[in-house]
Amino acid sequence: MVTHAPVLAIVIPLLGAFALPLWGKLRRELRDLWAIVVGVFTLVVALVVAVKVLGGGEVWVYTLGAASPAAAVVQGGFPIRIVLEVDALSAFMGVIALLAGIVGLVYTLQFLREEEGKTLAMSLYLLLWAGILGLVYTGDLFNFFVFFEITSIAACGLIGYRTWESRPPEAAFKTMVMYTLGGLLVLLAVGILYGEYDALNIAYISSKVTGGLLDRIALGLLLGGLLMKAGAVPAHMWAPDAYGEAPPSATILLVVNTQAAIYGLSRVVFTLFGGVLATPGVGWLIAAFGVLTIVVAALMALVQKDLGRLIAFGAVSQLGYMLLGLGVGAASLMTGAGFGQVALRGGIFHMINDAATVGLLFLLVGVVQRAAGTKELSRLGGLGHVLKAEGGLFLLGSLALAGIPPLNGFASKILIYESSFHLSPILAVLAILSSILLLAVVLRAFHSVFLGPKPSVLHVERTQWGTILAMGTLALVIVVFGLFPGFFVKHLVDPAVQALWAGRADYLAAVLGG
Amino acid sequence: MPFVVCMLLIAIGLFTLLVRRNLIKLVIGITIIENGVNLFLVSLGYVRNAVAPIYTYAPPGASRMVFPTPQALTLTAIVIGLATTALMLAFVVVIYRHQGTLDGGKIRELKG
Amino acid sequence: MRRWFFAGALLVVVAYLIGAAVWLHPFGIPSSSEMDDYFIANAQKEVAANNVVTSIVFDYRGFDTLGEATVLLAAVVGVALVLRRAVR
Amino acid sequence: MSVVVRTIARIVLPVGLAFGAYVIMHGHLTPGGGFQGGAVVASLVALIVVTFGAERLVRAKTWFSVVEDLGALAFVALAFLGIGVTFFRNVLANSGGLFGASVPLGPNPGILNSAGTLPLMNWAVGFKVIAGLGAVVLLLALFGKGGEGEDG
Repeated sequence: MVTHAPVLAIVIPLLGAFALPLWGKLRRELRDLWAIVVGVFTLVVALVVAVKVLGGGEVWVYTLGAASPAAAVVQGGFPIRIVLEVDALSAFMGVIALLAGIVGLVYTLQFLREEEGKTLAMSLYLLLWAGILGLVYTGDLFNFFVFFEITSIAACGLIGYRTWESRPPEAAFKTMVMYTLGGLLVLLAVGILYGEYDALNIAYISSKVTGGLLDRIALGLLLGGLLMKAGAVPAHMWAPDAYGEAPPSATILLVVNTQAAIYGLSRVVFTLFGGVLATPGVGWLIAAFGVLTIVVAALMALVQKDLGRLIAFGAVSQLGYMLLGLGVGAASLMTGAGFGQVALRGGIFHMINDAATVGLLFLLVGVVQRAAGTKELSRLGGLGHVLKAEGGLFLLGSLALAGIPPLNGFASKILIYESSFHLSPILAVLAILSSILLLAVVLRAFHSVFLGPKPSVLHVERTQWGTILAMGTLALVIVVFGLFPGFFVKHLVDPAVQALWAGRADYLAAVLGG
Repeated sequence: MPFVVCMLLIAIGLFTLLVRRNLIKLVIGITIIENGVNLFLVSLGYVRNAVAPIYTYAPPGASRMVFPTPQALTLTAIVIGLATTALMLAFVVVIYRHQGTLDGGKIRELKG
Repeated sequence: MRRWFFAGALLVVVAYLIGAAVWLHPFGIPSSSEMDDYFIANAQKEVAANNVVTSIVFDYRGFDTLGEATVLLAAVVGVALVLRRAVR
Repeated sequence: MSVVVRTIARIVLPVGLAFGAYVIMHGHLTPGGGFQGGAVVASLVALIVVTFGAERLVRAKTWFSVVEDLGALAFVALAFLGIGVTFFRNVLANSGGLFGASVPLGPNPGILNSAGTLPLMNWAVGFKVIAGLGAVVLLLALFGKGGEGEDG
């Protein structure tokens, strides 16, 4: 079965989501058990993929429906079937999706309430998870679009989960419009590329692109669509609404979902058009979007009155750091300057740090809301008297979000500062200033939520063990990644960086042979 | 020329998104864009003087067949578009239930 | 002000799209065709189906169709979730 | 709805059902397939909702969701048939058994018993689409009529 691991990692959660409502109709305990079984199997299979690809340094090609998994091309040297192609970057994204997915699943099992439609929400959760895994594993452009839409629809269904309130459906509608528009731009670009080269495989198209006008138009459309999905600043309106209104267990996957869009962006820039991007213009464009996102989101976080939206703007701002890292890397790809590699390392390392940090904060927002019945900062206060451990975790998460040593946020941000300074000092200065601003914002939030006099009328619900377990895992990740960044950079991040920086030829050769 | 028409259809949809505030009309605008993209996709595969790519009772004289891949892709894209439209309409229904209006300008509770 | 900005952006995008449409191969004369030629030539032999489109939908690109079915299921689940109870 | 509409609907329903089944069954031979045939049948659900009222179909909602899940599971199971070779491998085609007849190359009248897993997948997807689209139409029609509130 090991030879089928990449496809099983996508199909097992899909199968789980299909069967989940049926189990739910029989017995609820069976349904929860089924979800756990599906989670464990997905974990095992995707870890097999990650270990083999990240450790062995090979690009794993799986051709669906062919006579053998490796037979990607037919007579004449072109692929006709859908090819899953897992290189180190895909495997790294798979690890992030696994971390977030498992933690969110553990949290979901206890956090959601039966009468609120837990079965349907869990089903959508598994679909979103499968969609993200498919998005990062696929090596086919149209298949990429299909998984893009799976994640969009599942994510929007989850955002509208609290349908009895007035704000979640609105947030979900807004998000849906942006996601769909982004998806249509991607589809249009896929259509243009198909019309030009009569192919849909990323590796094959990449070997054919000429960099002509049509290619540039397709690149522009892909960038636009993916930046819309990622929530970079001109198109960021949906992101805080979505993060703020979705149930917290889903938000952690929504964050990974935006990261998957950034993965798509890097795949497009470095692999699909990696051979013809002779100008650093695209890199500069992405870096500019990144800095804009960092600054605007940090400023917006300053004025928020709702804890969920405040953290959400913090999350959007973190996204800017990844874009900045990728952009600096892309801008220096052609010149081969060494700091480009550092920037990519920072950007990619920041993805997993962001998933852990922002995920932890959102899970805590959920706990706070459950405990105090509200998310508004003006009505919260003094929760530290009752929720001691949660307060500590929140402080940890806030400091990591703002990039304070020795936590993981610092380990990746310092790489981004350092390298973007080489490209243009103004980028680094803006990024550092926003980080300081963000520190002030999250500390103020911590102060107003957890400190202060003990509230008299507060019925605090005890936090369940499942949520504690989930949050503890993420806190462990934050501390360990912060204390030993060298180890993780070497074994997790560097293979992914090399896959982007110098791995294009391997990526093409894995499918096309030779 | 047909490609230009598809692109104009997409432009009309984008224009709808920009000038209309009614939520239903936003959904209609998205559907128009979707149809433009689907039309573009399926027209990519047209080959002059060719028949449909189906061998059952194919006309014996025809030498060429239209490209089948864009048709398959369009089929997938149509179903995906249908699914998004259904979900968006469900959101619109719920928003209307809560707010009593469909005017996008009036119901922006979530500003920022 | 805002309105003019959007109008300008729309014009740019439309010019972009029409540029793509004009630069693409002429309608009805595709520039390259190796993948589709392969499908037309081999679908009957490999899949044993007369309908080449169906053989692509369910065999050559079957995974897309699985994704499409998943999208439909996700939409149905999402609609059921959202329309569950409007006011609690 | 008036008597005229109801009478016409009663005539159209079986015809539409037969047409949908035909489109699904001959998906590998003629234009059509699971999605198209499923959409034809699902439009009949909309017809029933419009003519006879959605309240009549309240109990069908659960069945729709069960059938949809089963259809999706059957589709994945058919894809899993090929796991000995690769996922989605069409192992039944040209095997000589069920749907395993080979077809003559070039234009021909069509053999129903061909194309391997394709007809089976057409049926799975067909049922899935019928149930899925039917459920969407029904949910939207029932919304606010006291039919909601059921979990799952």
